[in-house]
Amino acid sequence: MMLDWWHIPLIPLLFWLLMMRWPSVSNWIWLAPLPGLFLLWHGPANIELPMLWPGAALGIDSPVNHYFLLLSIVLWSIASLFASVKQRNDVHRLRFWSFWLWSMTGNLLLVIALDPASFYVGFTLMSLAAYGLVAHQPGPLPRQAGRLYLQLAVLGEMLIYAGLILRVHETGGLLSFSDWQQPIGWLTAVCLLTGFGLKAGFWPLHLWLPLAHPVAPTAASAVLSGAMLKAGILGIWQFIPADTPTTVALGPVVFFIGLFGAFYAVVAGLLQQQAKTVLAFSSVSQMGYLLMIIAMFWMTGDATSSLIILLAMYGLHHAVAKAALFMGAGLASSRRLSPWHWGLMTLPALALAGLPLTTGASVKYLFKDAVSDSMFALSLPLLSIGSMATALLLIRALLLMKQSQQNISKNAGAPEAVALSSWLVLSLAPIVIPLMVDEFRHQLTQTMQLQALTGLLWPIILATVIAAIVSRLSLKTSFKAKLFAGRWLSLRLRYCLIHFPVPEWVIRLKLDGWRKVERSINKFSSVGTLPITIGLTFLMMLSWTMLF
Amino acid sequence: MMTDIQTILPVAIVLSSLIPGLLIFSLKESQHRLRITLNLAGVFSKLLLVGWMLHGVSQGQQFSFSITFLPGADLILQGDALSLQFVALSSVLWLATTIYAIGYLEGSAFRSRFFGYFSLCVSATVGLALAGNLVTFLVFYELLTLATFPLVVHRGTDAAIRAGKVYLAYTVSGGVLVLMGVALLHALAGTPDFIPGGYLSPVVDQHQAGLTLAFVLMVLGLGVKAALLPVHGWLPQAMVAPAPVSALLHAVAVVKAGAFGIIRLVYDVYGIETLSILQLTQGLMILAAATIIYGSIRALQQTEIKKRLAYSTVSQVSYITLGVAMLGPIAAIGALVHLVHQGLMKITLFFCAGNFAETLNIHHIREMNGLGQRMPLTMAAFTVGALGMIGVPPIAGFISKWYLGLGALETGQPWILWVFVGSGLLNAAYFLPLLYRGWFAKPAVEWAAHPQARRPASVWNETHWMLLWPTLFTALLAIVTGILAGSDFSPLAWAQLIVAREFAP
Amino acid sequence: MTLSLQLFLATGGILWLTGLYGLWRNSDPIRRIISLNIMGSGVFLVMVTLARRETSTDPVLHALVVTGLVVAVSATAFALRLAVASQQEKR
Amino acid sequence: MNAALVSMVVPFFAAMLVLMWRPRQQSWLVIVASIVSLLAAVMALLSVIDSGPQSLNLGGWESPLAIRFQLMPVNALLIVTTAVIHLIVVCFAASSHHCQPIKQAFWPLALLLHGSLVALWLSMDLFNWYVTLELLGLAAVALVTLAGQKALRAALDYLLLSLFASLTYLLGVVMLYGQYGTLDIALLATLTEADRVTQTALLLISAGLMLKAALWPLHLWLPAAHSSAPTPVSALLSALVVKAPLFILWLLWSRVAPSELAVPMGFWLALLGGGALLIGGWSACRTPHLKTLVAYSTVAQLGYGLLALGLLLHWQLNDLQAALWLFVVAHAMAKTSMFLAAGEIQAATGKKRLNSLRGMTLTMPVALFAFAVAGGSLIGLPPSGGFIAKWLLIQPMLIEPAYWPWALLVIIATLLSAAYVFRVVSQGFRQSSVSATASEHGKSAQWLALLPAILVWLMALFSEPLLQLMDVFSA
Repeated sequence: MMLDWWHIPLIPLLFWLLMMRWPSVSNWIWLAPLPGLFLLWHGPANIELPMLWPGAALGIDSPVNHYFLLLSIVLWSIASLFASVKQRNDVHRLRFWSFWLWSMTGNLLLVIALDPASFYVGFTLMSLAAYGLVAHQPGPLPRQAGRLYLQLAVLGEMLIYAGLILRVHETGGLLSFSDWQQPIGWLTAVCLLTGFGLKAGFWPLHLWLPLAHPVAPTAASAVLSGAMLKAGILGIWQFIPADTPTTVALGPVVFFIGLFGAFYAVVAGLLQQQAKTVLAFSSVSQMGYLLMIIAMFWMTGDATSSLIILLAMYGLHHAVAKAALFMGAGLASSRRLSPWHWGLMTLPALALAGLPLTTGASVKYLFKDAVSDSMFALSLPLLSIGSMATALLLIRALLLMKQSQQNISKNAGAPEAVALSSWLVLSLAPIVIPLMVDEFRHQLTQTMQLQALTGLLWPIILATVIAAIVSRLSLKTSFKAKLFAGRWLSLRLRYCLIHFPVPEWVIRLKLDGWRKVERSINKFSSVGTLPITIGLTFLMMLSWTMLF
Repeated sequence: MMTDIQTILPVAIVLSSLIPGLLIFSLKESQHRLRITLNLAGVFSKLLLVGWMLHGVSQGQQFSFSITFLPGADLILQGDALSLQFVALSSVLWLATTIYAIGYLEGSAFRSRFFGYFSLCVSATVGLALAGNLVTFLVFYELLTLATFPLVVHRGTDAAIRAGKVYLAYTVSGGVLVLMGVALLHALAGTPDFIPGGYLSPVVDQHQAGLTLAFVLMVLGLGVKAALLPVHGWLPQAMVAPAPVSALLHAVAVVKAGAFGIIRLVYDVYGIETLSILQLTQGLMILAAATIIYGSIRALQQTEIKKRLAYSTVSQVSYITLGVAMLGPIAAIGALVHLVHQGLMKITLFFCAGNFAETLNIHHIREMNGLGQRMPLTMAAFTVGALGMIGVPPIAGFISKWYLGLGALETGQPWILWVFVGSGLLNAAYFLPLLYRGWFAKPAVEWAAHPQARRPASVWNETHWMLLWPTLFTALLAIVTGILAGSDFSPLAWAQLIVAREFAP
Repeated sequence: MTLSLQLFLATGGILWLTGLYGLWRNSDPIRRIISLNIMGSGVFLVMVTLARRETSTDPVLHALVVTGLVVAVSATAFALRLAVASQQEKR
Repeated sequence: MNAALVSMVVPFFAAMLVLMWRPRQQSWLVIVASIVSLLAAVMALLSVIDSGPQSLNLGGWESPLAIRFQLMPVNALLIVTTAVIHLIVVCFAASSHHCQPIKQAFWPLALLLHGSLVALWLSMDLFNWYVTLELLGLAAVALVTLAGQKALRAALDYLLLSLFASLTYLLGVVMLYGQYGTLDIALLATLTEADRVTQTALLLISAGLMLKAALWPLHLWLPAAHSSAPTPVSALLSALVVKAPLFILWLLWSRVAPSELAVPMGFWLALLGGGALLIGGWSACRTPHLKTLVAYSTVAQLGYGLLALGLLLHWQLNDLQAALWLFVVAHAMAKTSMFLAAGEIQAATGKKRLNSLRGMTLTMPVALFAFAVAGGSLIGLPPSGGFIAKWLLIQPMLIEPAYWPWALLVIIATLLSAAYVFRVVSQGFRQSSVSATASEHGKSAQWLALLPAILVWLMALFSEPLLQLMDVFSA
């Protein structure tokens, strides 16, 4: 049997069906995304599926979706393995795995989609099913987080729907990403950017992210942050064409949104008390960088540009590092970790901060190149400060994780082997990947030069120093409530919708007053039938004689 | 030989439900085996005949039957692509509903009466779909009112009778308006057969006022059944009817009759050309758009499952009207395909609501907590229906929304796109909480502790199989028609065929 | 038409109107029946008068009057019987 | 023509026979006589279709003096309708055990009624109509009194008003005779002029006829009389007797009256018809009693007839007479069915009130169904006879924008009739507190009640020949 593109989304569904019959299949779900690796390797031709919705076509046509597919497969597979341990004793594990698999299906489908409709199908499936992951755990916090997530996801869906329809109309009904290079309208672009942005979670569309990540099961946080946020970025990249009047004009605005978001999220994150929330804010910050890349790409629009590679690399880098951190945070909050575990934990964190020899260093280097080539060269110093900020934020996260160890009972034991090994794989990935992927390898040699090394290292060192000083002062803040304005907004929205005043038209005949009159008329006419009738006859004749 | 069949087939399709219906009336309550046999015989023979006709029409054959009736207006039954879209929908859903109803009403009183009227109702619907001119349409339109009334008041409680009266007040008034409209059109232009492109363009200059009035009358009259804004009030009230009736009313028979009438009126009586001269559709569009939003908001405020579904119908059926009023081919595809898709999704939802009510006596939304554990399959079907209504791909509703949205842009009415967006948001707002309750919320009582609701041994026994299977069947259809929309046998393909014929130059 | 004939006609009309008034004002069944008979007499008087209009008496009208009388008598008889019965019921 | 005469004479003869001979199997004799009369009527209708209108001068006298009978498509149709309804009512009376106590007196009176109706349809002569109207009135009142003590008051009112109406009519006839010297319709039609005397005479005649036909606002006697009468009698009265004056009114105004008088009069008649539709319908919606409701519905439905007649005169549109007579025939059928069903239900429950209908779909399904089906025709739901008539009525209204207000009247009237019909039907679907079961008793009577209702819906299938019949006439 030859594997083909259309098998990729079907295999998780098959697993789902099997699991419904034999629940123990859930231990093997980590296998479900793996056939995709074979396809990546093998690279069969893209296919069209006219039987399906309008324009359906699947395949891979650029490095971006190539690497995004890779990262999705890796993350989903490892996270599944991790979750298969963590959810083993969950009462609702069937529900969890169902949503998990649906989400996975959607994610894989959207990455290999070559047409907007298929992308939208996958995207929606993923977004909505992910709700089941966010709101999986019982209690009011997951419920609230889930509600906000869902409200924004649906809003995003609808904006994407509008943008999609507008775009299809603009392109004269063409239904393939490769045909979508015509100019885009302002409205379309804004719809799509906002719609996907709500999923990608960059500032200011990140509202749901810091709420959702802490309450979701660890594995879910990992895929949410690692794979699903990237889907939003991929959407923006696929749907909005570069180098058109609109995008060139939008570029600077978007760039500065990304830039501001990258810093804002750090500040907000530093004020948090929970490791996973801090990590979530770190994701928000990182999404800002991805947005900057896209903005730069919009303004050049060069199909062979290194920005495409950068985007792919940055996605891959952030995905594995952040997933590793989330899993680590999950482990830290439930099991006792030994020092070498902590050592392993710092690796992805440092990678995110741009440690040499890791993916982080490579992408940072690439990024600096790209910025210095563009009109934003002035903001170059900011990037190093950004690196420092990231480092600071991750140190905070690690400290909070460490803190959470105190609440764990002595007999909690060491992490389970399977969970640990899956985490291990991801944690080491930032070092391993540069050796395996050509684009990284190329950068690796450059980053090892002295100037580059110091440029990469000083932010990390400075951050450590600052952290050491500040950790003496305890940061108790009342910012928390304000930062979670999202929760308040979502509740308010719900209230407004339910109490929206809408009139209901009901016609009611009020006959009570009339009834009395009616009764007397009836009585009068039944008693006086004869006189009335005769009188009327006479009157009628008389009046007719007059009238004619 | 072939010509004979082409004459008889339309009549046979109507009779295949009418005759069993009449026979069922004469049965005693105790003869339930015979009754079921008759019912199923009717269902399957209808499906067979419809399949035959579908094949014939796709080959370009003409099916027509007529007898003289009024001066200048014969009774005509004919099968064209548009009528078959509706006929096929009603026949397939009749199958599901019949089985469902047999399970639902098992052991209750008045079953002969119920199934008799049920079959009559389907006959009227099919007749209405096959009607070849306005007068024939009117005949079946009124018969439909008559046949559905006993179903609405079936339970005979005070609430049911009240609802029945409200239903009648609306539908009979609507019927009178339609009658007046038809009579007015007859007076102005006679009553020829429906033809693509309409037949009124020759008289449009002479009778501007008359044609305008007739259009307003007809739309208001048809709007009653299609639950357009000022005249939608009967629909939420009619919820007291048994679940299969609500399902049939909302998905196939009544509301669709109204929507189908509007489609016929716009495409085959007035024609796009005439309507754009008269400039009548702008008002209809605004009305439909207002209904979509209004229905959604009202749905949000309901606390009973069936009421919420009812208002959702108010909103969703207007998608069809809106698509028709846009007067563009792509929008028309959207409208026609939504006729089917909304039917599949809404019938699923009503079946589910019926299952909840029948199995666990759950009527209120707040009682739905944790239903997913006790009735996972029904809840899954409910989820499919609800998501489809929101327009979530790849369920059928998305396909309709896709074409409707594109149609709105194509006809230069971009504001309508925002109506769909708003409606989608509201749909989500009123459906998703139900899904949350079903799948995530903690049940008020542990199902295991509930005497009547104890979880059965197998998932497949969560409720009576006759209630479960039709639900799953329609839910599956809703998914399949969405996923395989591009295939040759999908409602979408058929809608494209109709539009190709209607909009042919 | 001579003056006396017109007088007769007028008398017939007045009788008819008198009967009408009686029927309108009286509530006793017997009185109502009598009023009806007065009305009838008025009509018959008009008929008989009209028959005298031409030089030769019009036999048709006479025939009609006779028929009318028969009808009137039988109707009156029936009415009286009914009136009595309904009076009995009241008691 | 001879067939029509047979149809008239047979009931008279049978009435005599029943009175004199008092055979044991009276009901069979009556039924056989009715069947014979019906067959003769059908033959008469066929002969009219074949060879056109026919007339007969009784006793061989020549035109001005003769009593002339004429057979036209319209009255042939009415004769057939009369015979059909009479046959059904008679069969109902024979099979319903509730009619047992009244049968002795019912048979001869019903036959008399039948005979005099046919005579009236056939007559073309003002005085002959007077005589037949009197006969009809007396027979009708006598039939009402069969209900016993409770109906006497209503019967007396009916009788006195009927006599008063006859005298008013007679005065008008005499004035016409005084003016033109003839009583024959065809001759009068050639002579009449629009002078004061003619006008007064016509108004007197119309007033009398309207009273007898219970046309609004002179309808007050009807609900009391029709609802208190025994069931088969109510059916006969509502279905047939009130139509007779309408027939005369139509011939008088459309043939005899000069158009200067007819056009304005038509407007007033149409207005009165509208009043009947609205107020009769309203009263039917409000009354708490079943049979009274049906009686008020007659008042309302006669409004359609009057409306059609009025507009026919006002617009001088001969097409409308098809509407008029189809209304009459459809209403006759439907009303028979309604009264028989209502009467049977009332007799079974022993209560007059509407709410005694609870649970009737289980206990007396056929009767309720008959009521509903007949009601459908009254409302004008397609494809029933009532619908066709209404369709023909509204067609001319819709052609001219100036006529559209009349259509509004029809809309309201339709809604009112739907309201009162479904008021009854929905009661039947109400759950009964008493757990009753279907009674086999009186099944045949219920089916007989359904028969005319089905006939009126079948009329729609034969609308083409019916309309042709009307066209033949107007040509």
